[in-house]
Amino acid sequence: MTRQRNDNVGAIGTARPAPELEVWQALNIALDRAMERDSGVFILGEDVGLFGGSYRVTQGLYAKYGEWRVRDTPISENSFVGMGVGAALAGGRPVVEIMTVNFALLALDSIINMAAKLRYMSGGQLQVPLVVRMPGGVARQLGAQHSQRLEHTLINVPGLRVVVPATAQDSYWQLSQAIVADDPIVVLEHEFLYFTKGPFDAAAAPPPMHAAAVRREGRDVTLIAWQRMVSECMNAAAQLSARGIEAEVIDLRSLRPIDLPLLRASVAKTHHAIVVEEDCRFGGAGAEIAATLAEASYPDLRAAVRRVAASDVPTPYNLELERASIPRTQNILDAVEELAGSTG
Amino acid sequence: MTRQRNDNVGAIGTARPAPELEVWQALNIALDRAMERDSGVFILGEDVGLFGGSYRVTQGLYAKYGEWRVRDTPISENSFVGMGVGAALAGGRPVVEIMTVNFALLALDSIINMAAKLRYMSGGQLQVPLVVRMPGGVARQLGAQHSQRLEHTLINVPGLRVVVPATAQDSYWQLSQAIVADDPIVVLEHEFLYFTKGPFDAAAAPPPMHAAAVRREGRDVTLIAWQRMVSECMNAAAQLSARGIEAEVIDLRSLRPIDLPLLRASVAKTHHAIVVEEDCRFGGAGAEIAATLAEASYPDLRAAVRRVAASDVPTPYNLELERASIPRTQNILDAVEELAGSTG
Amino acid sequence: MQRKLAWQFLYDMTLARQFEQAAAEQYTQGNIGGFLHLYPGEEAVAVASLHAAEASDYVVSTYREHVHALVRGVRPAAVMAELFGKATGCSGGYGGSMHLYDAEHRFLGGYAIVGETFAIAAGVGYWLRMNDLTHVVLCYFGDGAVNQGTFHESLNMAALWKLPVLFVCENNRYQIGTEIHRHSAVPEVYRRASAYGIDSRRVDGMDVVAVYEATRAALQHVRAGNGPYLLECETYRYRGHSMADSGAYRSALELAELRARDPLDGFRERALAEGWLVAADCDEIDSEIDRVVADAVRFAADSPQPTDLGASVYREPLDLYGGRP
Amino acid sequence: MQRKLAWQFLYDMTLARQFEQAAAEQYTQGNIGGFLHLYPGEEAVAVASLHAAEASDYVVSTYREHVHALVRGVRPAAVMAELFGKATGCSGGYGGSMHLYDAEHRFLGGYAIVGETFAIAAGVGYWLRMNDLTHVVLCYFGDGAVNQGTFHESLNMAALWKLPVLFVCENNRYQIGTEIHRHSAVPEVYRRASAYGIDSRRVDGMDVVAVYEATRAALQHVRAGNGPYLLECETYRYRGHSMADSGAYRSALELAELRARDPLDGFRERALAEGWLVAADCDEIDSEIDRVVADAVRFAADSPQPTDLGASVYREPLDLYGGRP
Ligand SMILES: Cc1ncc(C[n+]2csc(CCOP(=O)(O)OP(=O)(O)O)c2C)c(N)n1
Ligand SMILES: Cc1ncc(C[n+]2csc(CCOP(=O)(O)OP(=O)(O)O)c2C)c(N)n1
Ligand SMILES: [Mg+2]
Ligand SMILES: [Mg+2]
Repeated sequence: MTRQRNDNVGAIGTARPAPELEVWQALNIALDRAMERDSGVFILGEDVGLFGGSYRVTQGLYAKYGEWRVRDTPISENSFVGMGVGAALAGGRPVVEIMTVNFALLALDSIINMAAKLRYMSGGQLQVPLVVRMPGGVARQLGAQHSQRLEHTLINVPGLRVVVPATAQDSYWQLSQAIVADDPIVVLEHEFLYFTKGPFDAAAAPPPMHAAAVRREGRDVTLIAWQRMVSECMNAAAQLSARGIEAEVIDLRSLRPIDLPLLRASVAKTHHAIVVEEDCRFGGAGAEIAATLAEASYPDLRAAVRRVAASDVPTPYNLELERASIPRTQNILDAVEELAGSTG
Repeated sequence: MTRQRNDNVGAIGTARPAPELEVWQALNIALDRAMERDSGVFILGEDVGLFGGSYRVTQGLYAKYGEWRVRDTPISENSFVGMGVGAALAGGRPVVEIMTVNFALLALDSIINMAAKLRYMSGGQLQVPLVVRMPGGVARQLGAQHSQRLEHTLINVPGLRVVVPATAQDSYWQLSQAIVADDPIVVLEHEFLYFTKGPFDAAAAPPPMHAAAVRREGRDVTLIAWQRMVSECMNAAAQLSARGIEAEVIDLRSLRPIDLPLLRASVAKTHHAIVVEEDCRFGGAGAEIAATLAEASYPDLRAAVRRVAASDVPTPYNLELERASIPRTQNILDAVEELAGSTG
Repeated sequence: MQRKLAWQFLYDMTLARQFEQAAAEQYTQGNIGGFLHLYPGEEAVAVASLHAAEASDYVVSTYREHVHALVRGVRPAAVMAELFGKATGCSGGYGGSMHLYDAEHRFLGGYAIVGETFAIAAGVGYWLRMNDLTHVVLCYFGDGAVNQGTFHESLNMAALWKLPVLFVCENNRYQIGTEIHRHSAVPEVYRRASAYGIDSRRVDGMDVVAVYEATRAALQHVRAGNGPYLLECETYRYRGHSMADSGAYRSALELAELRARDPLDGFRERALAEGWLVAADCDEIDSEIDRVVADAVRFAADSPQPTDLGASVYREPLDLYGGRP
Repeated sequence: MQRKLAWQFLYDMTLARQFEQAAAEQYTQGNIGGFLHLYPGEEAVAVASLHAAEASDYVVSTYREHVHALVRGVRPAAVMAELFGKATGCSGGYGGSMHLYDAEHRFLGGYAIVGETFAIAAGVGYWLRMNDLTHVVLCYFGDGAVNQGTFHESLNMAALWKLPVLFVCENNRYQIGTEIHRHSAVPEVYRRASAYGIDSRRVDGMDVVAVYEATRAALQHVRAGNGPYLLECETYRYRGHSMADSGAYRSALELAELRARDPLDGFRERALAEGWLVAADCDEIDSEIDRVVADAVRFAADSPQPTDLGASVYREPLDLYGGRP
């Protein structure tokens, strides 16, 4: 992600030179500022305190804010997320860290059946200003039980919002926005991106939390991605450019809601779209994006919306197979080529 | 569903008159026969035994097979599904009933991280011939926590198969097939369909477990649905016929895998497709079907694949709002009309 | 016992009994839909324990929670209207019988997935303790709920951090059709608290006075900063699990035995015998309740339906395809 | 003690120690990827308890399971090859360190989500009991796993139906960086079994003889049809939680104190002192293990990669868009 241009159309003004930060640092700053600003903000999670967080995101906060506001929990995912719901009902602003998305399978009742539904079920009386942060994605050789992506499950849930920051700047912005928002919001982080660097300006005005960003402009094909796949698309775009094909790369930034206007505008220009996702193809979040775009932009499209996605297998431990299981730049290039072939 | 024609193309031969059975009875017979045939088949679940099952599906089996083969469990969903996985590893053929799909949110780790992945993670050494049966869908005024549909979550899981029988005959066939299969299979039943009647012939040769069925032939538009939405489509088709539009209605019967060849063949004829689903639109299983079909049948399509789905809200308790939240015949008619409008 | 408290006990238990009776009738007439779980037989538990609590304490309950809401002060009309799914219901008609809420009365529901209440209560307790507030959370649950993983997880955390939660078990012996000795290896629920070092005791849940005293002592323990407490109330539901269940798995003998210990009848007799109340009080209460319940039904029947399907899914309306805000 | 058993204890503990040391080195060299959780310090638990069991018993373990696999009889070469992700690994290179399996040795894994082992073990136990088989399931888990809901749910069911499961807690005091008194309200794990009426005891997990004897007694209890048993072994891991963790949250004092009670050194001394073994035995074992471990590493390094990405997702290859079979 380091090399990626940060030319979000309109929303992000980064004219002045900005320092570089790693994603985990940006998240850490977002938490620190939110906790400084609002004494109702507190953190719950496994090893978030004394240990400083498995991916360093909560580093230093235990020393600064003490054990009540940075609480190390037992391995009790469903209940400590449920506690976040309870505390939010009572007026708190809990930020719950699930160590990785893989363990969220144990906590889905609290997220889906409680956090997301309580406002509605109570006729609007109650609110659940809860943030659930968790890293997911295919990291490196963590095996099938630790390489889960859960986007498809979470985006279907009325009452939830789901954001997927890819850069340090977006991580800071979107986590900060999520904490002050009054809805339950899942911030999906990516294990592979925590230690990637990017420009960072704490003072810059954020775009809307759910707006997508054009990371690269192009006229021939729209590549739609999020998180780790954005840099794969940027790489593909660079290679395509050498062949005279200009790809527009869109970083979705949010999976519920999605920024369809931006996607449509792009497709109106390029007439071709490919959704690139790290999750397994069958039933992945990309299906929603592809299906919606194919319907909404039907007259503008000169070919079917394609999907480049992971193989429909549990993630293998073996490194070569693992690499082969998720999309890489070459798969995107192939898809663009096929697309070019199919439209002549 | 009672009035629906049972004209599955090819697969189902119902020339001789068949008795009518309710869906729960067909499931009950499937269980009974499987247990008679194979002493390794046993049932775990809440109130499946003495009580006879919340929807009567296991009625009589406790008396016939005893407590070890029809086991009433405590309210411990994640663990009793996990026990099913363990027993399957040891050679058993457990059929686990989760009282309703809503409680499956508590058991997803066992289903997704264990049942589905163990064969692969063990390099093919282990197998998990587990069946998880559970009813879902919007029944009647059960409120947001009890009206869950979980298809989108389950169909994304490599290693799982997911079937969605709508009729008594399919319920018998598919549950029977699932029990003898060596993969973990989720049989999604529908709370609203248990007490609907349909033709039943225990001796008839079943179609492949994952084959879709054409419930009504037509030349103008393909309506793709499963479970409760099949009858809505049949109703819509009848009304459309009166207006000179002949809709083909396809009952998917399976959500992982899906019978794309049948869908493509239909669209090659009708050039128009609408996916009708009971789940919320955003990120529902219908997105996969729409996206895949739009891509695979692009040259045959004369309009975008549309989706008719539930509103993106938690299911409200109020009856009128509840009705308004899920697709009805009129919504399908409207979609066909719009489709006709968009293609002229 | 003070006359006032005795009056309240009898009033609330009578209200509970009559309200549920009316709800059953309205269900049969088709005015109430979905699942309906009623409370007859268990009245002493909610009535006594909630009277022992303060108005500023929080309450978290299950799907069998009409009576908890009523005793907590939610208007019978608002509860009945909710069962009818009407806009005037305490959840605006969006929740229904299993999802009653009243923020003003700190009545936080209304949870239909067994075991959810534990974590919610622990979370509210965490918030209270983190802010040094002196309120307590009362958390109701059934004997069947004890075997859900969240019981274990939440009680451990509540004990670890000394959270101000009073766990109240409504042990009515059954998890739908499964009797307690068939679902719990240790059927004395209060004994299971020892795995977390939580103090606990068992009380006769058919005796409103006993439950009241036990709850007061338990609340004192919790309010003194000793952490959570578990109070097991042995009780019974006269009806089936819900309107869909006849309860045929129980013997007539068992039912008769428990009915003979009816909390309402028992308390009325005792209150008269002890002179806490006089016969005229009972009559007054009966006729007052008749009126209140009839009014509630009328109010519910006459109320409008909610009309906005998308209302309050989010704080502000959210266009899922709009990319904003 | 018989010479043979003493020899096996020392052999297996030495193998365990050396194998893990080699794994750490190979990890550092980049030949092993992912998470790697090692066992040094805890050897006595797996070695003693598995030697007390029968070959026909089942074993279910966690992600810290290399040693359980080795003691169970899985070839060191096959385990090391699995860590390397090779086709010759005991899971074909698909599982990795956290997912070792060997159906032949009834070694059922290898579970990386904390708490999964309880239900798997109970399920195998259910199958055994349903079929009147006399085998037992040994279920390993850490102190941190005790707070997962599945512990509670599964132990209740195991007790309720008297399933033949021996629950073996490897209490190494830490859940990653969280010490036991900060994650468990009752830090004596064995005491938590009483909530299910399960017999239990605590044993010094640094003493291989003590663990062996305790396990034999426990297995006898289980095999006699008394239902499950919980054996808590107090042990310690010398290293951090995984290769990514330095373990800096622990004091040097604590570490030194535990190292002074090293299970391997302690047993070697005792075996020599008691005359169970002679010095030559120890030398023979050491050099034999050196060879075995070196061979394992060489085998792993020389083995081929697996090549089939889609292999064995299903019993038969399944085309997700084919609608068959
Ligand atoms: C997680 C979950 N599993 C199953 C159910 C279905 N169910 C509803 S109530 C109930 C029994 C609960 O028994 P108990 O906790 O004793 O409460 P009671 O109904 O007796 O008051 C069950 C199994 C549910 N709602 N949630
Ligand atoms: C459900 C779940 N939550 C969190 C984790 C991350 N995690 C891996 S090991 C571990 C600590 C487990 O501690 P313990 O059970 O004591 O076992 P030990 O590692 O000490 O052997 C945690 C939190 C996980 N794998 N699964
Ligand atoms: Mg009960
Ligand atoms: Mg530990």
